[in-house]
Amino acid sequence: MSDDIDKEQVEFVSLLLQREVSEMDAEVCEQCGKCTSACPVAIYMEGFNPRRLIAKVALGRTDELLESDTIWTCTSCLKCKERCPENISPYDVILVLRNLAVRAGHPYPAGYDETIKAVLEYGVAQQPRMVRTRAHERRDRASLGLPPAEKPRDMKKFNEVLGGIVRAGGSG
Amino acid sequence: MTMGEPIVPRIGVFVCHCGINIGGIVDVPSVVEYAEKLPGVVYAEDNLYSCSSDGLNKLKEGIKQHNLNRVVVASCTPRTHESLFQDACEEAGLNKYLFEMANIRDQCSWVHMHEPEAATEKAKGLVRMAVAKARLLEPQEEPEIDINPTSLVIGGGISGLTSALSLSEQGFKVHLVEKQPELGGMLLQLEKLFPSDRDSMELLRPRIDSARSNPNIELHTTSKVKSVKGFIGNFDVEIESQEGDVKKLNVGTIIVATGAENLEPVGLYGYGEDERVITQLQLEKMFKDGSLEGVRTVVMIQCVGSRNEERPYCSRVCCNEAVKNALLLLKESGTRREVYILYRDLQTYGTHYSSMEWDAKKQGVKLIKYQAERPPEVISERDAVIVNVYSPLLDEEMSLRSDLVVLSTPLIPTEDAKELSQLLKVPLNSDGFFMEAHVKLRPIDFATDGIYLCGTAHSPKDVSESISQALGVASRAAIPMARGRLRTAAITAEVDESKCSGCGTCIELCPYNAITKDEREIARITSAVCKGCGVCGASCPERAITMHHFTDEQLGAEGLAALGRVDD
Amino acid sequence: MKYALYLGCTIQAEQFGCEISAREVLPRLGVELVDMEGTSCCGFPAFSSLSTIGWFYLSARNLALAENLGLDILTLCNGCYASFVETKHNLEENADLKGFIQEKLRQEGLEYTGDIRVIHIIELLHDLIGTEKISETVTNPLKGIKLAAHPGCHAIRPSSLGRPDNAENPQKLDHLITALGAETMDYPEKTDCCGSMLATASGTTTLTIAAEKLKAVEGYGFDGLVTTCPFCFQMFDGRQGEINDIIDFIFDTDSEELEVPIFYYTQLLGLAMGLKPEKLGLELNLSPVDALVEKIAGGAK
Amino acid sequence: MKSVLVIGGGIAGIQASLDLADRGIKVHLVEKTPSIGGVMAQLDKTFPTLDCSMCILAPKMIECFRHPNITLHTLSEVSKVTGSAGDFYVNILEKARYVDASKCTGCGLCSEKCPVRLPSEFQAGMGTRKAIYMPFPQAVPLVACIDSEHCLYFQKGVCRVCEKLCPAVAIDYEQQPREVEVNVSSIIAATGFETYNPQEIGEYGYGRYKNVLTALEFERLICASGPTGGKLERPSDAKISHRIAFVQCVGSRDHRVGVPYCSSICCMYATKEAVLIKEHDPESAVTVFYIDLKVFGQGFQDFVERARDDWGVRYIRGRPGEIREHPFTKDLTIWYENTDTGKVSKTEVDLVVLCTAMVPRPENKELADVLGVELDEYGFLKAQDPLSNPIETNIPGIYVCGCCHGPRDIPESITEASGAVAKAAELIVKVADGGEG
Repeated sequence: MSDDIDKEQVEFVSLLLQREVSEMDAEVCEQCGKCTSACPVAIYMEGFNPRRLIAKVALGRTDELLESDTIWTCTSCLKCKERCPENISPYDVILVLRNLAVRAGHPYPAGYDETIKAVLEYGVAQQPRMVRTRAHERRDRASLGLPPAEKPRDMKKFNEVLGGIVRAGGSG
Repeated sequence: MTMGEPIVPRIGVFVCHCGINIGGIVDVPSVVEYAEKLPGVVYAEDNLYSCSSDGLNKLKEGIKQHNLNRVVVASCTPRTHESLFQDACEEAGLNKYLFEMANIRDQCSWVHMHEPEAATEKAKGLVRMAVAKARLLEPQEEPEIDINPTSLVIGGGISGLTSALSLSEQGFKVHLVEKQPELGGMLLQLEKLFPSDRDSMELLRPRIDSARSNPNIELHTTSKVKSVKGFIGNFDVEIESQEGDVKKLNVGTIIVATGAENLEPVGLYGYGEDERVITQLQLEKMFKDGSLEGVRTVVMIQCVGSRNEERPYCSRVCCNEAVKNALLLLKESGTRREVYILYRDLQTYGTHYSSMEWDAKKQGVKLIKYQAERPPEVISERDAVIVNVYSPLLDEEMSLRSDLVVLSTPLIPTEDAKELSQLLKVPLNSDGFFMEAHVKLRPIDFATDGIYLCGTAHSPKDVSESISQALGVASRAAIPMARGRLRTAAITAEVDESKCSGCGTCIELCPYNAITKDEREIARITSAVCKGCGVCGASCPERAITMHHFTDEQLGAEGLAALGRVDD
Repeated sequence: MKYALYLGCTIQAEQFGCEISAREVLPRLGVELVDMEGTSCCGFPAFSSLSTIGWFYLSARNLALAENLGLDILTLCNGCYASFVETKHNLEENADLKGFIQEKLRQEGLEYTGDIRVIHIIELLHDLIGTEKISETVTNPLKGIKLAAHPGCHAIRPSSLGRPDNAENPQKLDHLITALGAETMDYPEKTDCCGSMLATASGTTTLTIAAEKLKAVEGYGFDGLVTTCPFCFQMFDGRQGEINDIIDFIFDTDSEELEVPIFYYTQLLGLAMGLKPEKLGLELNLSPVDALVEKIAGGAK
Repeated sequence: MKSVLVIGGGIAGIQASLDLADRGIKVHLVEKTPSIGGVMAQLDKTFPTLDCSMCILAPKMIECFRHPNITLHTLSEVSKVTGSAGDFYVNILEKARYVDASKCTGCGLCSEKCPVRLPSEFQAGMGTRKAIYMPFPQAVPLVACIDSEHCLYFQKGVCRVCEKLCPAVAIDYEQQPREVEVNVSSIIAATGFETYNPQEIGEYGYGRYKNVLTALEFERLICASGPTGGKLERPSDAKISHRIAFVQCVGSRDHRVGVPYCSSICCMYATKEAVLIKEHDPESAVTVFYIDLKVFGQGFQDFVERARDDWGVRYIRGRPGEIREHPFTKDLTIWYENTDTGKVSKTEVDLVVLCTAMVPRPENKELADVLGVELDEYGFLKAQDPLSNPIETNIPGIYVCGCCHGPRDIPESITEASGAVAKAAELIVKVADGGEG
């Protein structure tokens, strides 16, 4: 662990993830299929099946899931969390598994890294950009009379604090 | 045959719509019109529901107003409604055997749903036949018999004990017969009872003690029923003990509580070859002897030998038994244990078993569904028993290394069930368990009056359900015994002494052995035992036996009416 | 009615139509919008996937900034709204997590207590302002126009944490539409997702999900679709062209291109108030809105 | 000899009353609604034998009505209970029926002309009744009753059409409720259950989509004495339904809404209703969506196999995630995952039947207070010891049977009713020979 990672923060992050894993309640799942049948992604992507994911978590086979790319193709529509009769939330399980996958150094879609870098550097996921109108004219915040975009006052402090947390989480 | 001048028949015909069950297909008004013109019929009407209190009132008023001496109701099946209409006739002062039913629903409108005209013609035909028979009906008197307020309970398990105790508390004398030396039945083999892990002896001990000390209960252990003769209120029973001495008893009612046995799954999943493959009952024994150290991983397999071709029924208790034992395995051990249950459909029904399943899952019991067409495969290896199973829910072939494989086997009928059913002349169903009178509304009575049924002899069930059924029969059996007297049906056979040649054919064939020879070698029928099945009447070479209410003349008239001949 | 206005990355960086129309119409309904200084990304969906605590930190700091102004925080985006509500909930549930985040925020000179209400734009318009008040400001009712309401996933789910509208039968956006004189109708796909969060993982599936909804909306004879969330707007409006590029692949039949006008609710509210389209950023909508805007704005003359 | 009080006139209460009366013990049978019969009276057929429910129930109801040992109190409730086992004093509040039972012949003329039309409880809201009505043709007692909350005379002092029409001059608007006190040896509670209202499960659209029914509503639809005479005319456009789906575990096995337990009988009544549809129309497409088929009872497994193999009912393991209604055609689309194959698909049907949970009656709370009996965690009346003493309660001399203490089917309810009678008879004998007073 390189020195600029704060031990205490790493400790804290794993404690939190442990707690969330224990609160997954995957073991009480009745395998009824309500989550998968309401999931917009399961219809189009063969491999994505929230019910089977929960079945594997209940059997303790989480490492297998961390390596697979299925945990990254959830569209966060929360229908599974809303409708599960046992109050299990495949969505929250997926978020925790994503965090664990990142800590374990497994590959994940590049898009997330770009966003994290941008936020660390500019405080926002996207810098204000030029947009075009229907008539293909170019506009930006200024030309539209909008106030300049906001970002954290002390970017250096912000980067330092957020960077520490992210590194403790084992990514970035 | 009653003498005196022949009575002029004044028949009333009541045709039922049964909502649209009949009226929707058969043109009921035209049947009424047709019935009015039949010889002997003086009144006919139709109504929406004859079985409703309004319909019955119309029937009674009809009898009084038109002083009918015969009644025909054309409606549904006599099986459920004949006694209802007969009682109504009796209330209107008409002997209830001067009544005939024509089934124009099950045997007409329901089966000819798509040919209304033909159905209407057939309905008229059925009414014509009923009227033809009604013209020749004669009043019958129902014999009254005394009921001996003593009961025989066969089987000393939890069911037999519970019904015997309740009957004795209600003041009746009970003979409790048990073929084993001690009472308790299957519960003796169980350690803990679901859903609340109660110790089985805690349930049995008080019942056995009070049975032994109860003055009203006479125990006959290591004894079997040798023979049963007679009828409700007056059964002559012989009890034979192991040593061979025979006791004669007379009892008013009999309760079958002979329980069930557990299937030995020989040849299934390696049972019998590998001693690490056991049944749930053997697991119960291992809990009792505490011989489960070192057992880390246990795989249970459900529906072993049940819900298949040979035994198509679900044995109801094995899933809950498995879940209970799985919970005990996890709670009992100090070491981390893994328990898998391989199931097809988990039968954890009702409030108590659903929460037991929930606890088991919370404690970490792993449920794996398998499909009947791809059962698990058990392979014995030196230091583990491998169970391969295809899980459709994961679409994966799983391989489990286990220290113990526990097979959940069904409850099956006891081997002496067949013998007892012949002794008591009560039927067994296709699964080999005793068959009740009506699965829905008379679940604990037999069709034969005076004989009742409870516990796993009826079908697999758990302890609390057996206790409920045992208490149930304690009430059912108490009814005739509390009343002390009972009127039995008058549809019985009678021998014409002048014609009987004493050949004994009828005695041979009577399924209820209701016929004996008197000193003059003439056959004599005890009407209380006779069920009116008609076997003797049909088989008598001398035509010496007449069936009351189904005499040859009556059936002859009905037959001719069927062919369209209506003249007297 | 004074709120700290939190725009969030998507609106601030590219969804200017949303911001322009909100700034134009809300004051006309008596709402004072106070711009917040020093805001940052709310952390959804990147941080929630990769670093949960980073996500809570980012959301908490924006809440702290609003607390600093002594105001409740108004969000125009479903994603930000969900982030703030989830963060508040998690910090309330887990005391040592709250302590950890508060200590981090102090390093940035910010104080977070959690004593703040997170207001969603639908909640503001329907519950706090109310449809009667909105109808009073309508001078140019959208007569004869049938619009499909799309509240968006995080505006209605999960109900366990409390959301502005019902999860299975959301009606508030519909009431807001009818308050403008337009017609609306329940359609089965109303609670379906726009698929935008899938963009990072699978381009085609995200477009397929959006296409299915637009095709259904067009099929039911709606004149257009209304949403309040920039993510959904971006998918349906901004990427409708991309959807049409691969329309035959999505529906594997040669079906016509989709032409569904997409609006922010606040844009339509502006038109109904008689404001000019240019004042509502309507020229920025990439979906074919001209005919409809003409019809509505025409009515204003 | 003391009599016994039976609360609840469903099949359990009827069986208990007949067992008691047949052995010479006097019975007071208290029924809340205008007629005895309970939920069983609303059924078309029963599983697994497909007996016509009313045909096997009506004879027992009439036996209850005509039995000299049974006193029937309808439109009545137990208002107060004092005393103890062997010697209870019970106040029965008999609400006014506004029709003189001794005169009314059950001819039904009053209902024909009554201008007020209301949803019929007996028809589970699928059909209608009038303000003066008889719940169903085989009602026992077959006496009309006036629903004073909706009768125009009681509400606005107008109309009185029924009074003018009644040939038997049986209408009596001045009839007053009366309180009757009876002294009984023991009390048998047989108050039954209620079906769960699945409106809160928004994804299934009950209450919003016209063609989504509960199983009890469907039972009335397919019954020959139902509002459509048994024709499967779906509520939205009366079109005959050929594609019908059953959804199991609606409200049951649910820790989010409804109840966490399995209601035991839904897989069977779904199979029965599916077979009834196939009897009506062999070409129809019937699907049952389940998780664990509950086939534990006598003849159940065989019944399901016949439904699947002989009748062609389709069974799919998978709880549907969502039911959608097409805004114009009102046809329903069900999204489900066949969990045996992992494939997500949708199927379009004309009608969806939700097999809803069996839940305790809300009145159990009140009844428990009056009797002093405890309720279990779900709100059912609590048996003293569900394992070894499933029929007695925490109050000696008060017994429970049937669905008032948990989901069970008709044979189990009937068996427990007889069991309660055994206990009641034990108490009478014990008290008679000087046992504890």
